[in-house]
Amino acid sequence: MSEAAMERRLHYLNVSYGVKSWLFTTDHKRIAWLYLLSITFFFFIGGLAATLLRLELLTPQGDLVQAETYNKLFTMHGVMMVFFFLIPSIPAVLGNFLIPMMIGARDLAFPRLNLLSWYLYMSGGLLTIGAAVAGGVDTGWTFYTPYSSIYSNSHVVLTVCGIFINGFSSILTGLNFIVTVHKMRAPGMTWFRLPLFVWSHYATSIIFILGTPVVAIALALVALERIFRLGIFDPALGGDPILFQHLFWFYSHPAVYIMILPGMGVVSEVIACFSRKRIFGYSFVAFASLGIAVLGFLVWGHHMFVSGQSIYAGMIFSLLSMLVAIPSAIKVFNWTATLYKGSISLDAPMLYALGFIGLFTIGGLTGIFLATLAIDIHVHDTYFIVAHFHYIMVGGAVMAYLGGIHFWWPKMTGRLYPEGWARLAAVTIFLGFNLTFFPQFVLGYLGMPRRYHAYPPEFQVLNVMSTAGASILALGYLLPLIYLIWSLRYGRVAGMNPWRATGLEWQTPSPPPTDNFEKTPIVTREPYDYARAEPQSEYAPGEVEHV
Amino acid sequence: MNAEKMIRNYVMVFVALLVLTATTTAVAFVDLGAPWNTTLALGIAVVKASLVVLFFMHALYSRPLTWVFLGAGILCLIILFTFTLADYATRDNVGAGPLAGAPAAGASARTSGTTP
Amino acid sequence: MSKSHPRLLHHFDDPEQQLEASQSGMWLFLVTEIMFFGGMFIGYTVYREAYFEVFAHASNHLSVWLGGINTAVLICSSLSMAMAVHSAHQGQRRKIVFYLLLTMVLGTAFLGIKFTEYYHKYGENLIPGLDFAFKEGNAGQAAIFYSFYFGMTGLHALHMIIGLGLLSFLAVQAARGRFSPLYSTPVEMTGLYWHFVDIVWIFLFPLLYLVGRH
Amino acid sequence: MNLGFPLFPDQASTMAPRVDALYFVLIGVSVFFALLISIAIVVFAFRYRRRADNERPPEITGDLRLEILWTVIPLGFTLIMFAWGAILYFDTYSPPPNALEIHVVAKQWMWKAQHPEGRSEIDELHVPLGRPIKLLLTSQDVIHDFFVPAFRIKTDVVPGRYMTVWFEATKAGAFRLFCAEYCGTLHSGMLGRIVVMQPRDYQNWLGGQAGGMTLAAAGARLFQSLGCVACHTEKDSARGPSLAGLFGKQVRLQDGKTNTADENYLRESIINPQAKIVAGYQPIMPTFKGLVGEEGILQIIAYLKSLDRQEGGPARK
Repeated sequence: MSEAAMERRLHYLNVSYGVKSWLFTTDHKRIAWLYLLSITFFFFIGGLAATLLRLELLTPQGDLVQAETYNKLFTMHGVMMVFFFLIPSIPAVLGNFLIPMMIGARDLAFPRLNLLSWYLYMSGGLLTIGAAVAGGVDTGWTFYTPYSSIYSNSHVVLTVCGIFINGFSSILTGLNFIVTVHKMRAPGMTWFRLPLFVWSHYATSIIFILGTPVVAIALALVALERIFRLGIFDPALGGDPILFQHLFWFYSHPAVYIMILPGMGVVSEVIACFSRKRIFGYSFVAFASLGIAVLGFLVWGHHMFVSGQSIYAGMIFSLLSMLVAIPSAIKVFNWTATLYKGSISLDAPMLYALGFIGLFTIGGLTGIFLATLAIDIHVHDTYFIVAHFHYIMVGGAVMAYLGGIHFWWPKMTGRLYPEGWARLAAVTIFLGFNLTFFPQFVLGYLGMPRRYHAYPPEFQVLNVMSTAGASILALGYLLPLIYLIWSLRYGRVAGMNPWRATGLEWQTPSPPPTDNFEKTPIVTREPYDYARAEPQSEYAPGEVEHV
Repeated sequence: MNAEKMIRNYVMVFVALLVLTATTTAVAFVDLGAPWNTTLALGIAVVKASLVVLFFMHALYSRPLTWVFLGAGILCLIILFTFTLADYATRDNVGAGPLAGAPAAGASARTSGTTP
Repeated sequence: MSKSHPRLLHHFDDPEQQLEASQSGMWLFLVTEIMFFGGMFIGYTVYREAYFEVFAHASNHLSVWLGGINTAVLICSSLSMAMAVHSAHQGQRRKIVFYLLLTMVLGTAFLGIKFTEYYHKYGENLIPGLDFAFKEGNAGQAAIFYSFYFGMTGLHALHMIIGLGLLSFLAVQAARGRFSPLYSTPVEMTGLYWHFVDIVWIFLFPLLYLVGRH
Repeated sequence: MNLGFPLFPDQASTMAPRVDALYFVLIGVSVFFALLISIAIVVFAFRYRRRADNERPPEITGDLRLEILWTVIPLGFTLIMFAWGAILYFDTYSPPPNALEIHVVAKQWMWKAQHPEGRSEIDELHVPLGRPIKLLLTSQDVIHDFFVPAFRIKTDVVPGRYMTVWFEATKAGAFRLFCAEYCGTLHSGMLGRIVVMQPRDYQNWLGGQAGGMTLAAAGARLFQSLGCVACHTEKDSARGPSLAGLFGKQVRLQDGKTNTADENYLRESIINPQAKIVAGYQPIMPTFKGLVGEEGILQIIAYLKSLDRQEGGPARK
């Protein structure tokens, strides 16, 4: 398919032009693009804050920034990355774009709500950035009371409003996904023919729906307490600060599964495609996603082992936290088993996926350290925890996000990215990441606490290694930004199915028409049946082989 | 289900709700020992709520999917309640009754106008 | 049901799918509301357990009469809402408008009673943060009770106001004959929302008003 | 080999070797699983690399035996870790009865420690070697966290209540104390030192502060000056309940519940007397909130505990 042919054929990008066609679109694919651009913007703001943090930690004394500014920087890094990048990234960009196509639908169930959720996301984000510009907030992304509600004199209420509004954006996305998967599957698309990408987003949406409102209330109570001097969490008036931690972590632990489950969905798709083999134990991987979402709600107390929570409650939460690690282990073993006797080609998405499995395994195993009560006493609120969740978030979620962007880039833009540069970027990110965060495990067990802008001199060498790694990682992240934008103009034209994958989204031209399919496909075969299907890489537009 | 039957159901549920409201208010003035008053009040509230859900919101004759969603919500609420209260019930000194450890700091001058 | 239904949206195949999607969407939204109010209920329950005596004294300041009447008003509004949905299914235009207006009147009555209660509390200096004065026990803990009282009933009243907004929009639509047996989804959805707000009050009334009344 | 910077913290308390043993077992098992997965990935990626474009890999859909295997083995391993961790956790937060009790008050960005013999110090804590030390911690403002890496102990210090943790130092010397819960601007400046001394040196150090009143004596003085003695006269006609020998006993309250008279109960009864009223007494005690600081309350509690140890204490009915 030549470039001119692609230009002449009508698809969702050239069907209309102009700002109004973007700002008032209800097409799930265009909304995915709106999210992609805004998420990249928030990611680089969070990344800027991270760079300043790492530079400050080069020296034991706090000499680059004052303590006050450092506290605002790590809070900004936390809030931006957690609420405005990690939680929405894969669901809002790849989920929005792909779920309707993967199940053979023309759009999500509630397109207008989908657009509203982007506007809520943007208004929440801009409000939070406004708070940062106005002076920032210095409570940490966890907003623990009574510091956040009484003693902090920074813009807590403004930031809390930003996050509160942003919460409704993820609630609406979750609601949209669940109803779409239940009600709008193409004929023949039974639950066990759904791609695992859809399963993981269904599990994520359960957490969106059940968890987000509780943190909205917790943060609203903090804002009320700050404005009207109430005593809800103020111990001097009889309030209990530990109650805030319960309400906060009730959502915020399932939120870390919101961040990782979509990544697992991307990895399942990429592993199957680039080893040309069915996923090993499809139903186990699918139910593992649901298992993680459900068990994720039972374990929040492991954030509070040393916080004054009762010893017995701590033991219950520790036991349940061990159980929640099992579904993740099942997934890792099934992915590895999928590689067995496959026909593996190490394209960039595959490099990201294999990197994900390695780093997520280390992240998951160190999670068991933290679920073990005695070890958590020593490592709670130290750099061991920082390393653990960065292995899951950056090693897992961000690697999977980049893998997914590369894997579906031809479908979203009709263009192929430069393979050589992409593989270089993936390797750079993998190496930079390990150099940044592995020393932090050692620092953590040595006892260096989190959120310290000055530290004892004996920790300096490990911190310098970590900062060196951070600079490589930052370089690694800039590469995709450059060559992906470059590929929009100069990338080779991708056909309908450049990777010869089996999903429904690869059975329609790329970039796809506004209604995704000429006529709704009828699904007759199991997912990922690479062995039998010989999917055509080239279709004459308009003629869809019954999958 | 024809129209008359539906309306009859509505009115019956309506009357039941009013009666239950009256009873829960009346019973509140009778001392039934510490835990029973609250349990009874909550029990009546649950009955009233299920009446509204089943008849007014047509949950009774709607698809099983509605029950799955409602069940998930209620189960998640129960998880929130049981684990949080489990912490408060067993906190600090064991055997000293519920919420022994909960802080009981007295009034403070910060609440403007409070007379200690 | 013919395929070319007047209100069928392009991404749905048939009206049943569209209706079921709206219903599932609404029920899911109500589940998020359950968790939204749930966060406040657990906070209130924890403190009520911890400071039962002070909460009982503080709760005795609330008038059971006004609370009881409000509950009855809300139950009547639930009935009239159910009738509105019922007549929307039947497509009887005048009845829909009548019942919608009746529900709005009852809703406004509820808010009226609510704000008179708030005004009484203002008179008795029982609003935390606004020269709060509480004699029969620990003022700090009583401030927590009243924070939750105003927080929960305030959030509930906000949901009532949103509900009244929806109802007025529907009343206008109904008057223009927009709803028919083929298409009455908005009325049904608003009905579900309204009944949910009533259920929240069904739990709020005993938990806030009937604390230790003996 | 000495790299010039440490890679592993000191082991300076009885708990440290036990926690480190669990840590190393966990590391061993984790390294095994991590290597198993990464080697498998590398080997499979190389061995089954795509040689021809139209290769047709066999259609393997799954294997129940393997699934059960890699569910049961991780479950077994994690449950063992849970049990072992829970035992150590329970020990860390259950101080032995004969422990030397030291009161610690955390305030925005400093630590204040008070020894029962009356000596108090700031951002430093001198303790004898080889003796269990029980810390009773509270905070005056936000949540802080008492963290001594060398002892492997950590506990949040929550305002409005007492937290307890204990340790027994096994190495003399000075060890770093951190605040591990974010508490504001100078959170990273809230450092301290735990100085472990031979018991003899500790006694000399204690005696060093001339004329220092013991905690209990300071408490007795406060008990008089605040007028507590007016009601708590230990006589039957007294308006306040008898306090001699009260610490640690069960107290029957007006609403029928019983409550252990521990530090939290005593502190609560001073700050908010209305909360728990002893059976048979009127709720007439005013609150002393604002009239006496955290240190004062600790002194009064120490005094009430000393009443308990006096054999010849006034006769109690």
